[in-house]
Amino acid sequence: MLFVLETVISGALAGIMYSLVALGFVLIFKASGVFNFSQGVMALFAALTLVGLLSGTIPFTNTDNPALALPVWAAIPLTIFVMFIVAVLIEKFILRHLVNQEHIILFMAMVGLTYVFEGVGDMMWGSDVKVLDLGLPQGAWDWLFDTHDLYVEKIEMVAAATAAVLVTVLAVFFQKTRIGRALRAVADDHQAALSVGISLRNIWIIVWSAAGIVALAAGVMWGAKSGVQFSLSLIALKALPVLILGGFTSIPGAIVGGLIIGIGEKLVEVFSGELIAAAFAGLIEIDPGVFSATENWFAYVLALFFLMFRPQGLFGEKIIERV
Amino acid sequence: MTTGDTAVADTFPKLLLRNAVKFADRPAIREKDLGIWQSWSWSETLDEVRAFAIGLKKMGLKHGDSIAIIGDNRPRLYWTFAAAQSLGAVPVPVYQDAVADEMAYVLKHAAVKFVMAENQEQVDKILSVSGKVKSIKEIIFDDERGLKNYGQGHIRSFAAVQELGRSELKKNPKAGERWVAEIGNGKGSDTSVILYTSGTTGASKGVQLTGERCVAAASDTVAFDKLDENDVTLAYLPLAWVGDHYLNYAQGMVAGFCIACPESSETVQENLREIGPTFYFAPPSVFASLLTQIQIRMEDADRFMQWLYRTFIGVARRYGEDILNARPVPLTGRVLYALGEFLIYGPIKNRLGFSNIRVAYTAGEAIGPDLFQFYRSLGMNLKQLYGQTETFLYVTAQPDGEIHADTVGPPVPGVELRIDGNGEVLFKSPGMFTGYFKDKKRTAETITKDGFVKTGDAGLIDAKTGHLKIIDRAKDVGKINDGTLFAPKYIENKLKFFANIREAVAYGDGRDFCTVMLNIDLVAVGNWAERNNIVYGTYQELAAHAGVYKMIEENVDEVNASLANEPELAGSQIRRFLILHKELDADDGELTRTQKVRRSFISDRYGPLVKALYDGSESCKISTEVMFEDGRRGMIHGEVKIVTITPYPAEQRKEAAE
Amino acid sequence: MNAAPNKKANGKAETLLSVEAVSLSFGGVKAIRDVSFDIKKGEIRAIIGPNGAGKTSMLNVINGFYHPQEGTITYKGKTRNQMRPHVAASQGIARTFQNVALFKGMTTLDNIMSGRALRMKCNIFWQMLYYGPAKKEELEHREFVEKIIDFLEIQHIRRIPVGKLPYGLQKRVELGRALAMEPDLLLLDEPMAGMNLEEKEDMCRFVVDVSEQYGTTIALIEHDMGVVMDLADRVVVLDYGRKIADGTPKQVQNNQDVIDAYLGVSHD
Amino acid sequence: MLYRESGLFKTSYAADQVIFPIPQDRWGILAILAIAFVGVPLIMDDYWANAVFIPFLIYSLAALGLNILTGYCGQLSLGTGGFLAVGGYSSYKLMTSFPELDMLLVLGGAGATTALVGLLFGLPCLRIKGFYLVVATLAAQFFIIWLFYKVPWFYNYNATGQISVVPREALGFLVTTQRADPVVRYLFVLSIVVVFALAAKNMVRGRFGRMWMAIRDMDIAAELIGIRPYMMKLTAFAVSSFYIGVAGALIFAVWLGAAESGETYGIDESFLVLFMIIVGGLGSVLGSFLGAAFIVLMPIGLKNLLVDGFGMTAVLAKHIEITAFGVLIIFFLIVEPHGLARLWQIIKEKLRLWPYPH
Repeated sequence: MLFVLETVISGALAGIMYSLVALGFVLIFKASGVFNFSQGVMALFAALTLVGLLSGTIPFTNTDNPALALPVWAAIPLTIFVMFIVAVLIEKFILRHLVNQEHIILFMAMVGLTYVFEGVGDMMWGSDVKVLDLGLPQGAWDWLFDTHDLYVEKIEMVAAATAAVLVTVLAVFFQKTRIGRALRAVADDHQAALSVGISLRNIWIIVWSAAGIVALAAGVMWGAKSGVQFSLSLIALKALPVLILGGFTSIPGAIVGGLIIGIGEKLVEVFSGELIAAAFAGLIEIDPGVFSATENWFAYVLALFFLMFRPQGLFGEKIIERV
Repeated sequence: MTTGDTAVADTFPKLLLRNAVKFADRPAIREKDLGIWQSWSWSETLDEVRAFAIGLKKMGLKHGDSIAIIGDNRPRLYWTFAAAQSLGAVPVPVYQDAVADEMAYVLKHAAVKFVMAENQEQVDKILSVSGKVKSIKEIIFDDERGLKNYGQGHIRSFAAVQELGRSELKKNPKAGERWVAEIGNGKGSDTSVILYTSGTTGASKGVQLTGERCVAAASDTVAFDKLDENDVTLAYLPLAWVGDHYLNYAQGMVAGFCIACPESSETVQENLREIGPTFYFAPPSVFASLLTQIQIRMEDADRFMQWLYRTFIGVARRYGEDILNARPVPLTGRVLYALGEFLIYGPIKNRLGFSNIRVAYTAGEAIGPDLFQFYRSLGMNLKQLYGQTETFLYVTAQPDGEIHADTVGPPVPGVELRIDGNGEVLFKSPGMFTGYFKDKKRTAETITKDGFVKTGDAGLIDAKTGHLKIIDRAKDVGKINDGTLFAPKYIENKLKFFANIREAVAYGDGRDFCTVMLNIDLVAVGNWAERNNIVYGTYQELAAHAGVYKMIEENVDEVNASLANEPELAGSQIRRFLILHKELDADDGELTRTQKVRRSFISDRYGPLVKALYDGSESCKISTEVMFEDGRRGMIHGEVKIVTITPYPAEQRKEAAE
Repeated sequence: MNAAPNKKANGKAETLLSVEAVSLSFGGVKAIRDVSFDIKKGEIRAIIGPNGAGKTSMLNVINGFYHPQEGTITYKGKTRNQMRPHVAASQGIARTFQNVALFKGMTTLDNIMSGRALRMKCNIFWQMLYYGPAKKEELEHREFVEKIIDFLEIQHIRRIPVGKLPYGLQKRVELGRALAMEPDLLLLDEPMAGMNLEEKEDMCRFVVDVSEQYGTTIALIEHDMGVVMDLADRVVVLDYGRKIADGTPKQVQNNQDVIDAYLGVSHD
Repeated sequence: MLYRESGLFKTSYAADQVIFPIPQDRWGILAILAIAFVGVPLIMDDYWANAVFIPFLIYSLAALGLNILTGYCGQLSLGTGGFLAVGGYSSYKLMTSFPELDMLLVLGGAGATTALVGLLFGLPCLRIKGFYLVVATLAAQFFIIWLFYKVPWFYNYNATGQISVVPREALGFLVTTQRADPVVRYLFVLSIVVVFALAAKNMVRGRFGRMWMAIRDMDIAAELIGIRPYMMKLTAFAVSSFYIGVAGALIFAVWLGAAESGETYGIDESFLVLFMIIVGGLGSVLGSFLGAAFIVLMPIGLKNLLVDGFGMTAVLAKHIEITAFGVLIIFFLIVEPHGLARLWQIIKEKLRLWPYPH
């Protein structure tokens, strides 16, 4: 039973990662109706930038100059600034040219952006696996392990805490601030947003910067745990089912969806093989090992089933078709 | 089935019987309908005509009856000609855009018994005058749309009449043979068709033409231009005009070529391009507006394309006509011209639908030399002819290789020509009419004792080429008070050769000097206005614009310069002109249905303006009643500016010529 | 195409469709409340009413797009209250939309051809060959569609993608697509909305011609009272989802409730 | 300029509805086919076959398939890689289970199998639209790859986990393995692609094409004119998957000779094919070819230029290639969202109007 609990906790913590990425999606989708497929690779790019700054990498040369290495307190704001520049560039070179285009076109542009991020990130900072050391606590949380015999990594707890803080901040931002309300308005009605007095372009820049910061958070957490490498960008694909579950426009949905998927896929990964083998025991011989690596697809299949019954997601609104 | 060859076939129905055998499966007629070119071969045409003719006979159409044909160019309307002629009845085509009253005059004068109308619009017109024209017994319509509830006994569809004929053919196997026999008995000397002239003056006259003369005339010109069954024409000219009846119906029957009917009058251009005729006729105004279109579109082209266009049009001007006339041209010229053909001329002709043209004619008005040469330089064999309804079109035509912009060519084979003392052109021709219908008096006025027809046109034979040159209507040539010759049309045409000027009316006979009233060309000037950011709402506004006046003044000045070159006419230079506040319009009676100016009518209607042209005033207020398209009447008010121009002294002729 | 029954002469034409006590609501909002009326074969029936009166919802109910909570619909003698739109289409109900619902990426010709979808049966294998039955079928239906194109006088836009056409022509194409279905009942949702005078006159002519030439029964929603008075044989008036009048144009015009509804007299 | 359409008129609907109504287009296509069937084989060797022509043709086929689903029917799919895998693995199973089977039948079987799988994963499209469908297709992609990786039956219990091609003939010609003549392999793929392209063109210009496009453009209106959206979407899934299945089989059997689910048919393949139809043109048969040519040839050209031309390292060239890919995609979407096919259309229109600008 303890093993189950451990699995759940580990799943939940992975789920929070998904949530963080999904949060970036939601922010952008809410404000611009753009499905930002590049959110995952943005996290990678942000993490690479941070690592590069920390270790004094000279962009595009693939060489480190330790003299240029920045301390953490300087590197993080600078990375945030880079993400802001990125947001400005994206608005200037992509978004403003694609206003009023069909969704599929915007989506494809985001896929294209993914490639650009990947290529540029690799060129700037090198494509080898990087270690991200922010001085975050490593190893298991001894107290839990000692008292409850539960193995939980400290970094994961930090991630959870960070996520909680980010979510709270964003929720407050959206609910309480003028800009936040404008951002919500813009998703529904561009004209209405303009009447709030913020130009559409600025709104996009703000949203993309915010998404960049969220991406940085996700990148840092994931990178600190498993190193900064290309596979980081693949969590973007995981965010999609999370969004399906949570609804494309709901921040709490993104969190809950992330948790469900994180926990679900860990449980299935760990237990399904044995359960199925047991169920069919005596009928046919099934190697429980076949049911490993189900993480690859579980999230999608779950989302698929979910879609069949509640297409608008957990927190989305029912869609009424009109003619 | 009896067949005859041309020598025997002296009526159109006989030719139809011949063609149905000789060219059985070759296309006789096409019509753009329901998205494709519906086609009928000569043998199918015969079937259609036969069924319809026998239906008509069943309904009571007899030898000598007349049947009015009203509508656009439609196969069924053409078949009506043949069907009526096969029964010895006389088809009387009527201008389809005529208003009901005009129509009533013709219908009544021709004592029409049957009417073949294209559609509901025409049927409604007939019905509205049927009270006045008691002779009408039956109305037949082609397009059934909207006529479903007109199902009374004497109004029926073409298809229903054919059905009548087909069931008769089925019931009575001899009916078909009897019909063929009836055609065989038809005499070439019977009246084949009555064409009503639109009449520049007075009421229209019914020109009677006989079968044998029509066929003879058409045979001559078919041979002249070597037309055969492989040729194609686009039948878009009004059915009631001699041009259509001659060029399409008569020549088509004689040569066995295919005539193609456009989808509607709005799609003529597009259909022309699709069909790509080999034989084509259009009045100069059409060629002029096509050229304007080309120029306007080229103005929007990018600079490279404009350069390309100008360069190769220049090449064409240098070598094109010589190449067309098979005169010696240097090799570089040939190479450049071939390149131009690939890059510019070919594509332009392709866009216009002129790619396949072997022979094209223009007539009706004088054509500007630049315009004429433009098309010829592109390699299009455009020629001029001179003709009249009374002669079944052709009097003179330019043979291949003997082309001059200012002549209309020598008499066509079989035509005798002479110019009488007062300059009027007289002729005698194989296709000549037999007289005006029910109008002995005017017939006698027109045909001289020795059998020549007075054309009413003043002309002269060019000494060098032996070609006829038409100056003006004989009765319109006058004198200015100082004794100078005044040929209004000559001056008007010179003005109209400018793209900006659409119509011109010149005054001067019996006056101290020459003046003109002008209509600007809304397309060309409108385009100019657009380029110069000049905002205007109506024709009237644009016409009164100072910039437009300035531009037109330059044009008038150029005309004066060219008149100053001609000793006889230097005295008739334009001293004053104005731009009319409305476009001259056939609906208002200012133009004939063939778009010719009705001079005397205009003088009356715009009396105050004419007066102002001569009393030295700077402007003149005028109110004019107009008729709108839907038949309502209204008034246009305006103030028209009058401009005075200094003429060139006659001695400056040499410099002006440079 | 079926022949036109001479409806004016025969006042007692049979009922094609009858709506009985239909109510429809979305969540808490009642769009239609207890409305009953009928449409007789061959007539032109107008549905009018102020904005938000539930006219479009009524059409949506008739062709199966909305399913009413209460009431029944009897069409061609069969009663139903649930029906998928494509089933309604297969039973001969066609319609046009208030905001043109054409297939924007397709040409005029293809749009109208798509109206023949129900009548084309050839399977995909023949279609891949575009030969034999598939070709024959395409050509037959093309001919039919060309007649509609000719009827609506839209030959010149045959090959133009409808997205590029002006609004008035789009409406005409949409009518063409509906006619291509050879419907027994044609529902027109504001066919003249947003048109200029000339376009309106054309459209009126087409509606009358459709009714006369093909004998199609027509139910139309229209705001322009002049048009309704000219076109319709009978008019039903809705206001706030309720039926407030039903009768000939003349009767309806003089009905006090209708006058009130149009003048905006309060409803308490 | 090259076009001369005057005098070109149709006297029947049959003539009006041919694929290439303009003679110049017909001659152009004939010339291209002549070059493809006669000219190209003259220079064909293993390099040209494996690096350029065969991948171009196979991806054209896959792009055609995806274009039917996405470009014509409007159903966005990221499962192309998975469906290619189904084609590849089912052809392997067919080839090894029935050694006598002609390759044409193997391809047919692979296509049919993939069509069935496509139908299965298309089922959710009843309720799911737009982006949501992407999830369903992603589910297909990942599930299928996982299945082929995890269930040894699919790769005949090979120790390597790979599938490797065995020599097979089509109509008596050896078309698989490296022993096969590159000319034969090329002509085999070319013939198949030509036939499938023709079939696709026939479908999209007829009844099915119209119904698919109707659903793409406005599914509600489509339903109201009697089209059953569900049926038509499923048909599109099936047909599209058939094409992709055949392409997947060709990738394995004729082009690469060996395959491993995650490597050969990964999610990247899904994106690649999607790019092809975006760059080439959604809803265009021609676009599928242009897009495939562009996406297949660009990396080769870029690599030649950067590595051989500028002496860059292969790694850097790869990164530049990836970036260029992304930039080009975005560039295309901004400048010409309808792809190369529209570009060609515009050029063609210019040539037809020449010398007029409009």
